[in-house]
Amino acid sequence: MNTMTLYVEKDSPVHHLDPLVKLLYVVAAIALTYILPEPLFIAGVLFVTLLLLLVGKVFRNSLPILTLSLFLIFSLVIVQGFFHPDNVTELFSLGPLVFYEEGLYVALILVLRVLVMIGSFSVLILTTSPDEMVERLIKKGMSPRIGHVILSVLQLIPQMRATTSKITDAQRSRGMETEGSMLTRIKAFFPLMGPVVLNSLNETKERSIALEMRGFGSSMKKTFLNEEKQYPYNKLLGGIIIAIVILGIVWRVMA
Amino acid sequence: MNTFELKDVAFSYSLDIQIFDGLDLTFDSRTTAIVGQNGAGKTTLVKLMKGLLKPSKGTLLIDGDSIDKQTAAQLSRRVGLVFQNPNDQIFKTNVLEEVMFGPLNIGMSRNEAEKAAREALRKVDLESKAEDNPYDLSLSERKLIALSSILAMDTEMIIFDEPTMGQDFAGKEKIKAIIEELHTEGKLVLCILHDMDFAAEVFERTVVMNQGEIILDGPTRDVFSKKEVLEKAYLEQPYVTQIAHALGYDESFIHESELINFLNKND
Amino acid sequence: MNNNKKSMWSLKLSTAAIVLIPAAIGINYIGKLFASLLRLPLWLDSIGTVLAAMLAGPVIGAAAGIINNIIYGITVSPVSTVYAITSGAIGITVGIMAYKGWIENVKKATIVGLVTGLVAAIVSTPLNMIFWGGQTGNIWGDAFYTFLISNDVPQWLASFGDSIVVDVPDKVVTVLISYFIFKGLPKSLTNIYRQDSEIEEL
Amino acid sequence: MSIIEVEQLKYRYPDLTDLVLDDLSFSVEKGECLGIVGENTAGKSTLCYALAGLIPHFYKGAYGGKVTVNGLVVREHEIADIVENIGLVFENPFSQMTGAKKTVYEEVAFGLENLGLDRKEMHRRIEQYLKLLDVFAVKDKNPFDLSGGQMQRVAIASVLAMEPDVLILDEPTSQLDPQGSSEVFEVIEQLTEKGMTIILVEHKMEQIAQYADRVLLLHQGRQVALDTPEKIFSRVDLKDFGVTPPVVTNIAKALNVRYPDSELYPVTIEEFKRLEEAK
Repeated sequence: MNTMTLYVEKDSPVHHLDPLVKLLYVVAAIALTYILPEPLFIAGVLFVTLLLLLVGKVFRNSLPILTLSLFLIFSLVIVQGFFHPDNVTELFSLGPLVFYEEGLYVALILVLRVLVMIGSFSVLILTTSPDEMVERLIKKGMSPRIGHVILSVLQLIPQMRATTSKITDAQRSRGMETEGSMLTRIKAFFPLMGPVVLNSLNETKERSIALEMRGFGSSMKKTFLNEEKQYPYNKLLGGIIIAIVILGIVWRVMA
Repeated sequence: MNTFELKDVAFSYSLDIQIFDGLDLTFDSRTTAIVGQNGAGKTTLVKLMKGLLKPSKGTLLIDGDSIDKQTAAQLSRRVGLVFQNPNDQIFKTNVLEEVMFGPLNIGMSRNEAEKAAREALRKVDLESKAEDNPYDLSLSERKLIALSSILAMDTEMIIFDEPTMGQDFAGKEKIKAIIEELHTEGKLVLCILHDMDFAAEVFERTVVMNQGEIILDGPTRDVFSKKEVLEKAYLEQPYVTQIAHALGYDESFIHESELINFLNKND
Repeated sequence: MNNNKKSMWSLKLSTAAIVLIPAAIGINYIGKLFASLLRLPLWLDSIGTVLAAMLAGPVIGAAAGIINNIIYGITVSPVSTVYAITSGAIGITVGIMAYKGWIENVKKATIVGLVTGLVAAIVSTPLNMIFWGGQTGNIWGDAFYTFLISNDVPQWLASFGDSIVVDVPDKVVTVLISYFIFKGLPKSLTNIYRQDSEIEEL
Repeated sequence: MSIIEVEQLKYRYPDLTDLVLDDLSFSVEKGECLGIVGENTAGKSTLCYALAGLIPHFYKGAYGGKVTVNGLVVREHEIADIVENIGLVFENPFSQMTGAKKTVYEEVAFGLENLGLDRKEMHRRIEQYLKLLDVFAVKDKNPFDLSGGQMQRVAIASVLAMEPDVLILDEPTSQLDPQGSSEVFEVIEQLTEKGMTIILVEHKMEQIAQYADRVLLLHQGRQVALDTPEKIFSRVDLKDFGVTPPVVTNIAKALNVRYPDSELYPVTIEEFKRLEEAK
């Protein structure tokens, strides 16, 4: 079944890392791009991130994620290059519009940051199954109820998406048009959305009854079916990441 | 409408699984039940008839005229389809408005639509709940609301998908009465059913489907006498028929009264 | 709403309220899906968050908003994780205003929509400044940003303008749609999310 | 002592004006199968909720009287404490899946994790009940990929794995196709044979006649009668309560096939045959 995750099941060293270490890497990588806002340095972080994607055998899978942000990247270069307040040094001009070096520099940093953000997130989400991630977070103290919420969303959305075609069919059978003028299309929104909302709220009632009857409201300490996975080099890797961040801060303060 | 014909119809959802391949079937003024296991293709069949799906091959004809070019919305004036799950369509906050949605869509004035809606609600005996919120009613009542929302559109043909599921005795009696009334009004009635007893009791003709093919088609009595074929399609005979068998009679009974009369005579 | 409610900030959440969160996120998702299928010019991707806030208060509203963006981040686009804070703020705003009686009629609901849009813009602006130099990546918003910047408006103000253009119309329509749906919900459904009711003796 | 004792139970949903349960008093013995019948508004599901503690803990409203399950007064204990005494399965299999588990095996584990069982015991119970419900073969499948009948059996397994003493089945087959229904009824038959205490709400009177030791007839929240299936289905006023007897009982009435020296008619084909032949 489609459970709506980007996780790619493969056997790689990155896959075997502790989800929390990968999460720490995401935070550290993004933080570093702010601690040392130099294009060359950020490019270095990006290089490491790309390396991780390659080692994790998921580089190809990260490209579709990147394309979603292409417009943002494009827009950053255009807007900053032409209009950044600090712009002085002209690079080239398009008719009345002038493209500046300062703006390009700002855009370069921004774009590299976006790439690091998307890249490091991709490392995390492409190589970690949501179940593993949530189970790990719960063991580190996250509320099991929140964990339940996250996991159930991943299953419920595909289920809800499946009902949308039934709803569309039912309303079209009653003569509703989904094509035509803007007004026609706006008018179609309620008949389509109404059943989705009512259905899912009604279902929350039934599902909460079912959960209650399975002891979901119990204040007893929960146990887990799956044994805790052991992660090698956990502390070491976590330590290295933190050390690099501290080193970055020290460098920044000293320089 | 006198006939609804499917000629040499083929359809598949994906390349590897063919649902229909050269299906020929004609519906006429006889009330017709379609029975068969899940996955037999019953719902796909009625979606094709409603224009919600388009066949990859073959034609559909109403009174001999092809309807291949018509959309579901256009067909909604002529063919009504009551879906199995009322929750997939109900979106208004009051029952009357919900039932008026279809009639308004096909161009009735508000007055006409309200009249049609109230009349349809009267038929399902829920006129008193016209101002209620549909979600304050039970699922079985909502099913009847969905049914009346199609009745109100006054189509020449009406198709029901599992109308009796979840209904108690009173609900089934209402549906039976509606089907008989539609029939006397000269409308085409077609009904997908899991409930063999209801099929046996109410319908003149029964079609048995199995894996996209029609394995039995004829007067209801004849169809339900074919125990072996039914078993192949994982279907049971109606209770009356089973009781008759258990008592050692091979004749085919589909109504309680028939069996009672027969046993009385035999005594 | 009624005043006999216990604090709207109660953290002891009923099972029904917890189960409301995934439903809300699903509704967000489907709203966005239908809006794009019908080619409507708005996102309409926070109807669920707004409804959850109206039904179960600011805590559930905020949780639905935040988790929504985290889920969107791990399933579609990492960039949207950044706006988890904005979505959370939307849930809190609607939750508080609903509790204070601001979803009684269309007029008031419109104001809730305006305030929500404003809050969303206020929260988003620093995020946009930090992460994308003040832009949003939305074509209309960024065009407006460019217009303001080239007229020597300070960057942060231009960025705020960018967010306003993006957020306010969408949130007004979203809150109004949610309001109409909320008003139509039967009591048998709305009362299970309340944390307050007592058992009456018979 | 009886396993379930209901004393003068009254209940009204919040914001509604009419009593949904009006002065019910009855008890259920260990190992018994109690059928509950009545029309759609009779209060059958509400009664199930009250037995399982969902009323008054999940649904608040107005409550009176007392329900005791296994010596536990339902009102005084939280639902989480009651679930090891009484389990509930209802009509929609889909909404009974937690939605957070990716395999049938883990789905059954959900309740056991909440009970805080140790891993060994969990595995034991999961395997036992998946096998009992004949869904062991699909243990690695996603619950949402199952057929309705399989999904409902997983729901039953999930509840049974918590090893309650009483199982409530509220119209467990009304949303299933004939094959799915018969799968579920095969399981119910097995459970009754094993001596499980079962409360069964059902519209198919043939099934009630087959499995129930006693039948509770409800009408508009009130208890009309509690008696053997033969006594209930032989009543002349049954139709007034929106209930029709099994087809075979109708035929028996028409043909006057009765138990000797009584006003009672048979409710199963086997009994009908026996009496008919004896005549």
